Amino acid sequence: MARNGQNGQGAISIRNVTKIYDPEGVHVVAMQDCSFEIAAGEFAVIVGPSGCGKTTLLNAIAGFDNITAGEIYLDGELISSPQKQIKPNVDRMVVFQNGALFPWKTVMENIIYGPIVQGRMKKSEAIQIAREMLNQVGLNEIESKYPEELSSGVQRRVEILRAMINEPRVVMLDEPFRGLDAVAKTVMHEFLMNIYCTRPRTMFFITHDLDEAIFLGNKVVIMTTRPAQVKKIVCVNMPWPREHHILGSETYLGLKKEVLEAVHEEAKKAFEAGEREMA
Amino acid sequence: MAGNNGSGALSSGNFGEVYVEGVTKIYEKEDECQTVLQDCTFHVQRGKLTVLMGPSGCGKTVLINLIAGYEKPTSGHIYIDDISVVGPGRDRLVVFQETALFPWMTAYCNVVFGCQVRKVTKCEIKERAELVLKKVGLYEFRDKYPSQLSGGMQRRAELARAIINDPKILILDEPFRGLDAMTRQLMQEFYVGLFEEVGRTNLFVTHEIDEAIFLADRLIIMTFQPGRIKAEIEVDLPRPREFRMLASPRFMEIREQAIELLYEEAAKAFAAGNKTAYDLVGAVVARKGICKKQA
Amino acid sequence: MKKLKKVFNIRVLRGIISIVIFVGLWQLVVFVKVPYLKNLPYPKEVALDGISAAGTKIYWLNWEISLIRIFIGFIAAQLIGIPLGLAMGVSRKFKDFTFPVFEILRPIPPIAWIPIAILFWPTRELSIYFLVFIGAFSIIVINVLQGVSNISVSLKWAASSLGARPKDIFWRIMIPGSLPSIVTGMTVGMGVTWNVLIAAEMIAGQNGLGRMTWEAYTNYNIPLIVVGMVSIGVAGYLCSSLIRWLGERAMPWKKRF
Amino acid sequence: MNYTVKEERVALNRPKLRIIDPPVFRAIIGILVFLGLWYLLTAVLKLPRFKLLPDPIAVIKEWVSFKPLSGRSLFTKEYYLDIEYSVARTLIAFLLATIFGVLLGLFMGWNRIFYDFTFPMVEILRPMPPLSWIPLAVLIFPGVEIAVVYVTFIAAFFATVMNTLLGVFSIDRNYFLAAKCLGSRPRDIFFNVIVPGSLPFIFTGLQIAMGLSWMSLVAGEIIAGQRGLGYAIYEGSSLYQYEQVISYMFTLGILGYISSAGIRAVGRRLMAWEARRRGV
Repeated sequence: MARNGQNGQGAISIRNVTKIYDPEGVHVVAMQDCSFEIAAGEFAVIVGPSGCGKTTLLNAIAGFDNITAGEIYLDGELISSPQKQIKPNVDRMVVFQNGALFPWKTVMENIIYGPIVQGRMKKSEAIQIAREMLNQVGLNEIESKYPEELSSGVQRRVEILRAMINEPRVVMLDEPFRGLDAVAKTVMHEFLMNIYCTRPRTMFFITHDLDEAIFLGNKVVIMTTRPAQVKKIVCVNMPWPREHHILGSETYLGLKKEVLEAVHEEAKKAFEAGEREMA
Repeated sequence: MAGNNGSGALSSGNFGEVYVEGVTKIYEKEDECQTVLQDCTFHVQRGKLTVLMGPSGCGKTVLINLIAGYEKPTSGHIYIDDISVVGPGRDRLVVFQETALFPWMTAYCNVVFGCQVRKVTKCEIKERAELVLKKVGLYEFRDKYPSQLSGGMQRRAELARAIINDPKILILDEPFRGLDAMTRQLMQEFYVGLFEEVGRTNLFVTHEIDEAIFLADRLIIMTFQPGRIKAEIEVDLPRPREFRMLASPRFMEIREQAIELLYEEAAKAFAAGNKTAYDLVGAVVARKGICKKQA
Repeated sequence: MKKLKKVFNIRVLRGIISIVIFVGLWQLVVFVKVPYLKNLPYPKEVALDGISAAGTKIYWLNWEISLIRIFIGFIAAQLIGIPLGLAMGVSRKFKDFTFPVFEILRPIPPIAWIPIAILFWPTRELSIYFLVFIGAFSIIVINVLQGVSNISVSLKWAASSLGARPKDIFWRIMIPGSLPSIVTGMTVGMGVTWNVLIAAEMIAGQNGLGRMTWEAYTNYNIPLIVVGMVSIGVAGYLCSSLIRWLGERAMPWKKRF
Repeated sequence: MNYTVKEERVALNRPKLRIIDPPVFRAIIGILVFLGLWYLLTAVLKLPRFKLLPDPIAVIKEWVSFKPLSGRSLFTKEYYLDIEYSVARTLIAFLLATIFGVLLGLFMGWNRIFYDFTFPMVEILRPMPPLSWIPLAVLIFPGVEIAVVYVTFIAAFFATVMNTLLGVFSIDRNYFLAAKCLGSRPRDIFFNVIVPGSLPFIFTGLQIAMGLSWMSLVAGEIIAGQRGLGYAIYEGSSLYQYEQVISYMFTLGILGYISSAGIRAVGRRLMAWEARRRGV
């Protein structure tokens, strides 16, 4: 059911990745021998206990940080290994956990920043495209506002647009909807689904919210607690675009039960390990 | 997660109930009046866990401050049992958003603060504090400062600080906000276990729909600007609650019902040109689609 | 071996190189006679003068005198400033009455008080204490005031619903809650205080580190001027470190693990 | 009950119409009490030591007199000449300190290696109080004018550098990562992230720097100056013109206040996003 992205690009292959943090001699194994595949244009959702190394994996793919062992490939090209690390670039776009819209730039300036520094578009051209995108999602009146004047839900949507305008091969979102309330969250899901259907890209989506994971994903990857490995991969075979009434369906509840059991077990382990560590 | 010894000593079993009757709260700011709460009436039943839910900024916290006695309603009355609320008191303890642990006191000192200022004898304090700290699983961490505790531990310390005083009513204002979803789930289970054991009157405020349904005996849904009571839902999930219920059909049914109510409000706010309406643009669209399907 | 590697990592090395470069530049600047800067003494001269000065009793006496002045003026400022700031923070009315007067006097640079201080106080020593006091006073008041008003209202509410009386709230919430800003105020105040003391000693003093530097100037003894400056720098640094150390001890909750 | 509750009630029951707001009223009372006390102590009670000080009325008389005893009042050319000298010195020193301090701070924050090399030097020179430079500055530089400006500069410089550096370090790491993701070169990051991101701290630093430069200026003028407000204060005191001394002290206070208000205003203009957040 995976929809193919632009030219079928954006397949990620994670092979035996290990990451060890070693600041001042404290040996922390964040990930050990972690492998899985994300097909081109697939919506992959990564869930797992906090501090399990999901963000570590994201950093490695994005090129912010290196890995201790293993390889990561993007469309067959090696992008990360202990020997080689391809720098962050526009083909892998990240939407950050706490939001990283530049507060000193207006919404419009934020969105057109990418194409302009890359020298890919003229300013007027970029503005026109950005306007179209804003219009399409019903946010046309906010282009001259500063991010901090907007509610966090709108900030998030602008940030996703800022990423999409660069036409990346992979979009990585690190718990983008954390802290939003139920209604705002459903709006965000609707928005993201709209974006994904009109501009299909490979999605790498980290979350803690299981409803969100199953509702949005083609593939839910459940990670174990530290050191992170793949515990289970659950495929969600429900047609796109999805609507909220599927939340009550038999298939959905079955999937949720499956994911819930697996995640809860890991969360408990992580919690107990954390408690032991503090003592 | 915590020891299960001596639950009887945790409480004298003297619990209260809250009546909120026609409460309105208006803030005046430089010739501008803002109605935060309008004619709120509801009842927090004795020995039940009542959850107050509404979108962020709907005046839930103000309502809590009124019940706790930190602020006065512009009109209307609040009664605890039969006594009108005039100021803060030890019969209603509040666990605050984020955390209101005193950062300069250790976990132990925080927990015993209330007893100390009331001049309870030293050995009684010690005995009770040990019991409560063990109960919440913080006995080994009693000499740590709040900044040295993890988020989950801070919340438990705060719970301990409240229950050691055996309040008639325990009020929790989004106590698990800011925790990540996994820890949050575990804290909810811990908290609900604590409630089921003692059966104290609890008023729990949250904007998280899953949290609300998972915990509640009774769910009160508030509207947005001005805050009003929109609906009350009886949550008939069996007790003791456990996490598997999150995937039960009944849970999803109540969830759908609650979201329906919230959407209705969102659409109204959007139609009224509300400030935060941008968040709701999609909500209305999404709703229309779903209604079509159901019809 | 590993430990040694940790201490002498690249960044420490750069720091050492940086200081070597600094001394080298200084040497070079004097050696090639850069305009103006050619009047500087060579680093070696300064070092030698410093060593010989450190052998004299009078040098250490100057240290003692300056330190005593700093401590008297500074402590007086804290003793008066902290309660004043607390009172302003706790009582809205008191703040309304006093703050405007304070705001009128605050922008006057402390050193501009010199003539008035000399006129008013019967001895030179007292007027120097007074100037040091002025230097630290307004900063501590402002910081305490800020500290008190930054205490989260939910802490006060939490305390009051746990049964605390106003007295308990003052002693157990307001005081520890404003401690971080008190320490900040003291650290900043200490910097200003040394500045003021040096000026006061140069203008009105008969001894002390500032005066020592000034006399070196009147005798055209440039190496000794630099020795004086370095001594003042070290003294100021020691005082600030002392306050930071005290602050850490007084606020164990700020330390993480 | 406790006072937090009472305060709340006071705020709520405030009647709407009032000629003077109570805080303003109290402020006026406070200032009047201060002046009254000053007058009482110096002119009426004539307490020992206090009687040496001029009373407020004498000060104001001297300040607005057409023929002042000291030759310096609101209506004399001398007064404005003094102001002009002091303001010019402060302004030059402050601008130089801003240019060099901000640039140095930004580069130190931008480039790790540059930081490692320069920071120790800054740390060696920084603890020396600016005023301790006076003798050296007077001897090294030709003419007192440069020496006074230099001392004023030093005071402002380190405060600016340190705050700028703090500002760069305060920028959330995510902004750098996001900028890299969007395809920025280091130069783009410098202009689009580092500069705007550290502006709030830079302006805090400039405010502090302004206060310090006025202080150093006065000391510099007293010790080494010819002309200027500080010099006039010292001269006034040696001629026993204490009324003039006090009027000059207040003049300095007013100038200090105006200059920091000016910096705040510029800051607000440059940081529109901050102001909008506060809802101004």
